Amino acid sequence: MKYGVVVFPGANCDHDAYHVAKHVLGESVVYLWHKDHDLQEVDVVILPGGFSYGDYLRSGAIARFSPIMNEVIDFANNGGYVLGICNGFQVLTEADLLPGALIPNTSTKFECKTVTLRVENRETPYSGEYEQGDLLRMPIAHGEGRYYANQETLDLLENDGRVIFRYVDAEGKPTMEANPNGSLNNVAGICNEDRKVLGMMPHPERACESVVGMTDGLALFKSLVNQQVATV
Amino acid sequence: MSEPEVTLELAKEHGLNTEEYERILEILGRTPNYTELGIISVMWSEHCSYKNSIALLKQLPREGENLLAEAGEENAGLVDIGDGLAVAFKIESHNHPSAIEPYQGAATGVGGILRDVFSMGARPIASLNSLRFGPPTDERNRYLFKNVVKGIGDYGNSVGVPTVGGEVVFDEHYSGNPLVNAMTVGIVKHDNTMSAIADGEGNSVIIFGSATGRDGIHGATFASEELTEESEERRPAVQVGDPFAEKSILEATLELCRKPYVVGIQDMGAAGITCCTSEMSARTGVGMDVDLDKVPQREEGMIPYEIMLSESQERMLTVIKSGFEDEAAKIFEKWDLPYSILGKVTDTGNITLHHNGEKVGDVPAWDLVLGGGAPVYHRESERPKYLDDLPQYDVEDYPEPEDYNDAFKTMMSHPNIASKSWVYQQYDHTVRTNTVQGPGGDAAVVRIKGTDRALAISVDGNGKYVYLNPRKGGKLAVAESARNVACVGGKPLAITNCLNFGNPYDPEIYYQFKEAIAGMGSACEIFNTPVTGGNVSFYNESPDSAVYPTPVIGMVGLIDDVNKVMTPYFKRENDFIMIMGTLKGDLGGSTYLQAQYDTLAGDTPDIDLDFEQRVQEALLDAIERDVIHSAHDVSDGGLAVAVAESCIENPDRLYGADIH
Amino acid sequence: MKALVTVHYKQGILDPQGKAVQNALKSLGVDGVSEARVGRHIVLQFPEMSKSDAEAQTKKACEKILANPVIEDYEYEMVENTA
Amino acid sequence: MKALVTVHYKQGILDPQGKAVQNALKSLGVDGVSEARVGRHIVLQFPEMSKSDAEAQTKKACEKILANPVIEDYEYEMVENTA
Repeated sequence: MKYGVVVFPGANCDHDAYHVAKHVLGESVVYLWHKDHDLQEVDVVILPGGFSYGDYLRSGAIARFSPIMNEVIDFANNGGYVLGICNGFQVLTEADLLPGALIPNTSTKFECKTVTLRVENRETPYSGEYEQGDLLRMPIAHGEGRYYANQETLDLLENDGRVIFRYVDAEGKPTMEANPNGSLNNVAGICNEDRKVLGMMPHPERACESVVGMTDGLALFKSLVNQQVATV
Repeated sequence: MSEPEVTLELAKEHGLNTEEYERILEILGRTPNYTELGIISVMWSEHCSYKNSIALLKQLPREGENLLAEAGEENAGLVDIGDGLAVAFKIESHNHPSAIEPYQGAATGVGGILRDVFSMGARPIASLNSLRFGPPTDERNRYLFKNVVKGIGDYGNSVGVPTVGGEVVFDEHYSGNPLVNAMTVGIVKHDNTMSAIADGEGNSVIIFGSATGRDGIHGATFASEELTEESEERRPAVQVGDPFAEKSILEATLELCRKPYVVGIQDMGAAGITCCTSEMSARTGVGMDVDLDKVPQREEGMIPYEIMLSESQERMLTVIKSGFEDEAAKIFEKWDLPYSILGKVTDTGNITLHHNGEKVGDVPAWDLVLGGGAPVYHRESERPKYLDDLPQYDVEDYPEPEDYNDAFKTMMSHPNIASKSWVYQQYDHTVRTNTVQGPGGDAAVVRIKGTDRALAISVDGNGKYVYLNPRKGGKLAVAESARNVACVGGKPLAITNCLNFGNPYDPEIYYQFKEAIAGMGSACEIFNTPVTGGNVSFYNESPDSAVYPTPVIGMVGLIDDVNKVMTPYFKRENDFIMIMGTLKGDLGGSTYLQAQYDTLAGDTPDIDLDFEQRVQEALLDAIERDVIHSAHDVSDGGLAVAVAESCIENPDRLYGADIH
Repeated sequence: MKALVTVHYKQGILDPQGKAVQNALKSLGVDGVSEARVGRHIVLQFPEMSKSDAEAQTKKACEKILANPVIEDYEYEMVENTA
Repeated sequence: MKALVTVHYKQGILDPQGKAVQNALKSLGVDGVSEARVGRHIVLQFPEMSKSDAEAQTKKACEKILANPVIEDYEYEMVENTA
């Protein structure tokens, strides 16, 4: 399985995603430079976290228009796997590959801490290795992570099982206190209709090795591998 | 704008004294023009020349078998850590700009120290900071505190270097004079290290990064003056940071450092182009011929004086072998970075400047720089009178508290002891997936990918102890840093330091400075942690108050096995709790007296450095043999606070402790 | 010719910055403010362009990037350059 | 009565956001923009207040908190509430 990690100027987590794919999962992985137009036949495109283009104006607003995004949008619209993490999720919403928007946290401050997520739907290429309702511990690090969508979109996402991860407390309840940024319905990660495009604010790539104290993110990447995903 | 006529009066306005002005006339053999006066005055300012401190700094131990760069020779210290790798690290202060504009002052402080590290060819892997403010009960102090933290977070998070540790201290002696010290640690393979030199006649001098504006002019001299009403209206001189540009410069610089055609690189900090051109040339005795028309400018009509003194952020100067300019340009274009060839390296030893086709400056590089012709002074020092009438304390005057729980709560809620999570939750401390132990512990631990080792990093200072007894305070600052590194299982390697003091021309302040350095030096000898460089920040005072004399120590230690990192919290019921070292019940200068009785009294606690070294070695041995589950340093607040922290910091559950 | 563009959250979207400003104003003794809303103000300079061309470009900029239609409304005003 | 306050960096101070927007517009085919500057737009509602009182409070708000005098300039406009 071949991963492609997009590098926008200002992206910071491209190294981290590359490290997990190559050294932890042992998969083949390439960097995809934002000025190129070639996705190098990858099976999965990862839009990493960071501050693409300095996140000026709105997070991901400018990255959305970089050359490579044309190919990423076509790739996604033709059933390709695209994983947007943190700033990558923001780019996906700006590119209309996922509905809604990520706006500044209600605390008006940057939030970096470990949160608990609940697996809402394991019937996706990204969550097959989890059990329904699993509680995962993962780090977040963002200033604009509040998920917003109008009521109609929100209902659609909930009813169609497209909310994949939700912020919850230690007992698994989606409370206000467990919500680090004010996201509606404590939404932490959603997918598109065909479940192939996932956007999430928490960082699974920072929770893949015991040496950094968290491993709950590994199963997400393993789910993709075990899908025996290989574009024909 | 016609340039003012250069007189002694104008020289004095630039912070030069009569002797220094006469030296300039002697060196040039003529009166300097306005641009030349500006250049020399900024290079001979305290901030760039260290003229009132270098003589004493040289007494600190600066050699060590694993030091790869002489202290002060390069942009940052460089220490070998085996596996063909080296650690580049340094700490710098941005106190004065942060007092005027806290958000941008702190942000540009982070930007500057990051550039010092990556211009050595090292990939920054961790940042820390040491902050001091007046009490948070005062509205202005809260404004400074809130915006300094946000500035550090916004800049560091955007650039993608994790902020993994640090300290925050509140004391009324820092009201109006906040201390903002930023530290960065980077890793570099030995054969990728880069020096800050110019060499090879005819090679090209290239500037790359953001355009040059009028921001921060007199930044260097401004940092060398007390904050007076008059410095208030210099405010437009505040520098604004662009972390997005910095990230592109970081990646472009690291790519450049791997190319054989790069002679040297230096980042633009205080005094901008002036400092880079003169320091890079003086190190090898060459000269530079520079055309200021080629400098990318952000504002119209800038005169040579402004171009040479501008402290616009996110700019670098590099010397590229002639014929390879296009190769280097490919890298700048890849990262969308403006660049421009300013001129050539010459063998004259002088910096010659041209503007609109005219020669506008010609000054010898060597005479400008620290370690060259810049003045060196041995200031007069005199034991401060306050040391003789310090209130001593008698234990009887402070009866045991009737309600221990009440006293305990007062201690735990004191701003200098209470949790700092409000601060470090605004810093991204997990990016780069190397953080084994983040903020809140004794020291930060960051793994080194590709090896099974890790770095232990801590940053510590204690102004109160140095105020009460400068020499003992200097020893304690280094000892505390080493103890913190040992608590996580790290073997102390080397230190950097940021010396935050008042006005060096006051003999009593200079006594504090001299004694603190002597204390630091003796501790560095014992712990075998040479000083790899750092920063001196004088004039941390304003008309109505002066800061405590505050040396801040940044220490790096090595952990050979990343699976043997120690943490400060209890892990199993019925484990024994043990004290290593002796408890002397010494309340001198303690947080207890300050929190309970709002009193500063007594002398700084004694420290037997040999004994301290043996305690730390025993601790490292215990960690190595897997016989202990946790280790925590007893510092502010003493034993009670240390045990409490060990009980509450385990992320999985709370513990109690039964102490006899 | 220059364009003055203002971008604000749509009605109904919580504006924490606006709330923070409102609370701060109260504590600083500024009275009578029932609501504060914080948005972006963008100035675009079109040195050699007719009003209509500049306006067309401004509209295009707003729709393409300056405002996110999911959460924001925008307004703009074309102004002669006085200086 | 409402106050429309705009806050921008002073002339000569680097505006990284403005620079980024200007580059983005070029790459999006929005032409003719010689310079873009990004600042804040703040709307303060003064439901029961005369124009002069509201203006006095607005001025006080700008000087105390809405603009940072060190690096920013502000302007404001008082507008009748149409709705």
